[in-house]
Amino acid sequence: MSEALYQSIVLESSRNPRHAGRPDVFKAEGQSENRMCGDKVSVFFNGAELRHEAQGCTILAASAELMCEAATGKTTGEIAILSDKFEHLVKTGQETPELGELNALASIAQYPSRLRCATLPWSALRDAIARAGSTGGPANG
Amino acid sequence: MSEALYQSIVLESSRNPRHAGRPDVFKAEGQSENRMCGDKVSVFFNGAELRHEAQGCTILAASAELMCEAATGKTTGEIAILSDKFEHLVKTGQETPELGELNALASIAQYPSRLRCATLPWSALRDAIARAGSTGGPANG
Amino acid sequence: MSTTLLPLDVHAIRRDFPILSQKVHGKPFVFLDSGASAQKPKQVIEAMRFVMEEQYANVHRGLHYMSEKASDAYENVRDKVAELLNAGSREEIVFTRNATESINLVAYTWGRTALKPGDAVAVSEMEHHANLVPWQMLRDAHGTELRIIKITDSGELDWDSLEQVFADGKVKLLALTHMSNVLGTYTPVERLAKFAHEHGAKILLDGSQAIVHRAVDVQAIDADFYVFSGHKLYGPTGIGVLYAKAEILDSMPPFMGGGDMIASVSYQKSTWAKPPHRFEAGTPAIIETIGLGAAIDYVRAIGFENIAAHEQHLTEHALSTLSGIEGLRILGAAQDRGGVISFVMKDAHAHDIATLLDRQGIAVRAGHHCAEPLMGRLGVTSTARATFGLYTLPEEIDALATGLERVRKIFA
Amino acid sequence: MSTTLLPLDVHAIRRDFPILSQKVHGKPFVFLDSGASAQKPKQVIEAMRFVMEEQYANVHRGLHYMSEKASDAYENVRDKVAELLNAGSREEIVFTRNATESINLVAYTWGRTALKPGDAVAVSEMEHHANLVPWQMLRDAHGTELRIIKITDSGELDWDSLEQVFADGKVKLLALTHMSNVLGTYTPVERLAKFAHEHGAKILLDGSQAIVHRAVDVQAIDADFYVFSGHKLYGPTGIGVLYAKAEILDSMPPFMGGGDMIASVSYQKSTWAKPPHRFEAGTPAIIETIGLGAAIDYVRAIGFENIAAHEQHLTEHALSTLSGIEGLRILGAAQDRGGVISFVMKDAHAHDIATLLDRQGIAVRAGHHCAEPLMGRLGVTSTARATFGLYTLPEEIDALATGLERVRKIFA
Ligand SMILES: Cc1ncc(COP(=O)(O)O)c(C=O)c1O
Ligand SMILES: Cc1ncc(COP(=O)(O)O)c(C=O)c1O
Repeated sequence: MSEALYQSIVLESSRNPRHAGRPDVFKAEGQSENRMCGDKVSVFFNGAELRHEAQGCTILAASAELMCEAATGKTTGEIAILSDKFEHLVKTGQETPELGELNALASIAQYPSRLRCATLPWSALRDAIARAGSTGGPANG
Repeated sequence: MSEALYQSIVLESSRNPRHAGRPDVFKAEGQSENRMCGDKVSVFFNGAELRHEAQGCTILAASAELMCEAATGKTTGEIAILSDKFEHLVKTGQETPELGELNALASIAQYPSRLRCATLPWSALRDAIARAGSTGGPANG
Repeated sequence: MSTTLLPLDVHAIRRDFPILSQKVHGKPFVFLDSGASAQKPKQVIEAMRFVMEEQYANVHRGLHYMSEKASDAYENVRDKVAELLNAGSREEIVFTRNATESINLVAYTWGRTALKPGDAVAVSEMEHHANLVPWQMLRDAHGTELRIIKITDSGELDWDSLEQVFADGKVKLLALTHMSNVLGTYTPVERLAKFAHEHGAKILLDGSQAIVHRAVDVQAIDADFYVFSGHKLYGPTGIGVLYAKAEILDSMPPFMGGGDMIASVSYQKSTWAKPPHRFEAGTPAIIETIGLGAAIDYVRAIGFENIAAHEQHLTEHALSTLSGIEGLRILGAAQDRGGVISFVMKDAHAHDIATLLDRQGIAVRAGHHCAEPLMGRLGVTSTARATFGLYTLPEEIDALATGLERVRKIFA
Repeated sequence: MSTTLLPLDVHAIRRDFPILSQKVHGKPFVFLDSGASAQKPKQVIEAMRFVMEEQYANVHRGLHYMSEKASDAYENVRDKVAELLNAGSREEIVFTRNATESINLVAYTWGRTALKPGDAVAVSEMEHHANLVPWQMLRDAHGTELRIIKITDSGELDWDSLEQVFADGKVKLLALTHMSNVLGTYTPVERLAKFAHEHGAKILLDGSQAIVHRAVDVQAIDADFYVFSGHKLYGPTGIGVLYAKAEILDSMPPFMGGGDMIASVSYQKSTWAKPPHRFEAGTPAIIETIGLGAAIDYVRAIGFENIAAHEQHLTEHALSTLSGIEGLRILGAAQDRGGVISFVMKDAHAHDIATLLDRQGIAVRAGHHCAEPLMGRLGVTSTARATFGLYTLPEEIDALATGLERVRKIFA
């Protein structure tokens, strides 16, 4: 149905996030912004732990939350693979079991102009990982 | 016929002008230019006598010649009337006996973009008369 | 809500706009985004087709039939625009790409010659970026100051702030929107022009939104500059208008250099053509200008009195219908306001609203509407916005309300 | 002359151009003024109709179906232009109104930042005003120098003069036409780019005429800037292109301020979007850009090899046919020349020629062709000019010759 995107996992993740908020200590912060709509997201990378601060729409908030949930405990190499799979998911709408709850965002593929809402947290995460790496942090999986 | 504009009076006046060339003495010179095509005309006013220097197309040259011929010996008041009648002629294509040989230019009305070729000498003449007037010359009819 | 007593025969008008009978996601297309760009009547499409199929050539420089026809048609639109605005003469009308270019043209030419470093330009808190960024760029390049006139909480110009901004006599240009593209507020342009002139300033009005809904008389307003875009007035893209008083245009150096804007060219020195051609370098948007002419004919045939009454009717209907939706807040409450309704909803981000409405075939805009500083003033990062045109039906506003109820339920 | 062995099926092509079957003054329309602006194939007209009737809304900022469709279609043309020019990336393509605006954009932004007072810009004696006046204006505003490279009597770039102009190392920009709109001369752009780069200068090529007839590869040329207009390439008016290398565009400040060209706006400071959007302020020429896309599809489907061969064929035919006319003199005799033939006739002024031909249904241009200084160099005040497009038939050149014989008789 046409409102598939706003299914309960998405609404729930955006409303009751468990990985939201700036932590007191972190190795690196990554940021990403969508100038078209003013949405912003920060991702705080701390080796195994990830947190986010998302300012924007439901899709952004849900994507940030689902991303942190899925990427926590992964190596940067595993995160890179996950990130590629997610990109494929949101562009094609084709779900894959490895993506677990991230599959809830599959139908964003029908809304090309909203794609960046879903991918924004992932670019912030890549930014954070790059920063952690360049400052010599230990986060290389 | 379609080439009516280029009838013999027009061709003849442009080829063998009798009022062309800068005189040694004159009361005032008036100029006019068409920036679109680079055509230029100067009119030399000397009370009763008029001469012209036309650089440009056949229509311009013919119009300058026919104008000098028609306006020579006229008062500035009479010239103003003639000028209005000529303007009317080239805009409407309607000949009037008072205009004499100037009527040869009637069919310019079918060529709106060439209108200025015909009217350019007349604006140079008005310019010359204005200058003669403003320098206190005796040319007021 | 019924459609009886509409000031316009909207159903007949809608038949002129082929796109309105499209379906979107299988639903009837409800287009509430005319404020961003309006749809085009078949009269405009036909005028453009006609010139391309029957009377096209480059203008001004041609001595042949097609060029004459195209030049006449092109220049004829200058007369139509002059009439539309009641300009003093056709030479006061300059064709540009859009309102944005019109304002930039003024900033680059008049701004860099008539204004001196230290002079100030005043804009309001509710300007579109098009009427803010060019003055910032002028400030940074030329040393003028940029001052901001506050708006009240109801979304009207704050007259106290206006007076403060003008108090030291440095303001030489008041650049203001004639109608806000976010709040729908109309500004009292006659009064403002008088105020500006009494304080030794010129006034530039951004008519991008206002021109669509009201008869504009630049002489009655006593505007020094007035700008708008063709594409919001049911015309094509790629064509905009700058009106400026003749003596001001005369004093302005050219903006761009090239063909058609010169009187003569030599390597040492070129001399400029008279306005308006001085400001129209190169091959103009011939086809689009002719399209704009058809759009002007179209709206004038309907009549601005009727258009304004229709807009009033729709605006009232929208305000009353939408304010009944729980958790929805409409931004701005100006006395004199028109068919631009921005709103936010509790728990639902503007983009989510727009996406969910789109799935129901309803097109609204969401975002900062090119007015970021205004968003800050309103304490939001973005809004959803519904805007109306002369083809908008009250039923479409009802459809919006139904759609919004559905959005509310999803996010409840 | 027969039409056999034509590289193109011109008769089939002509059926795509509705205007070509018009009559002018009761005569078949012979359009030999494509160099000023080309006619439009029905594919272009149809693409514009389609967007207006079926998929129109403002681009970029919309989250609804119509806006997405229009944005996709608009941005898609950027890819088409990038392919047409073989640009390194789509981000190197900026949409403007026309070639004139493209050059002015470079002069205003790159010219006022990368060039310092005392640096020189070099142009040739055969530039269109569009590639001369902006550099004069830059000179007068910014203190750069303007240098003129001579041409030879055959109408080719004078290499000695080029070397002299560059000798002191001050020239930082070589701004040249890729094909003269008066003489038909093609300039050796690869060699010139190499020369400019070796001398520490950038090269800007005015491709307004060349793009119509030849495959252009900006990477093979190693052009820093390349500009053209849509309307000469069988596309609509109101849309032009600026190509610039990515690193150059990145370094350039914006030209106009407004919507879509910003990253963020506050009263104190705004930040600019990345190229190409940084240079596209306000609502772009959406419909016209889409029309240009259709024009590019059209010419590419025919193929530039065929188009170039056709032009070559017509040019040779014209040169041989017209040179047989008593008292007629063709201007320019470059080795590498294309379908632009300027001529003068003994005793007949160019305007009289144009008017008399028009009465026979034949459209040629007459005047200085926006190249006043070149007229001076050639020792004329104006010329008549016949230019060819992909729909031009050899028989039309024969008709021109017949028409000119008639003109000759009138003035004999
Ligand atoms: C060589 C050349 N450069 C520049 C231009 C200017 O093109 P436009 O008027 O489309 O900006 C033209 C066409 O008039 C031209 O032929
Ligand atoms: C109030 C206002 N000013 C200026 C503009 C800019 O118009 P354009 O993008 O057509 O230049 C708009 C439209 O976006 C507007 O609503």
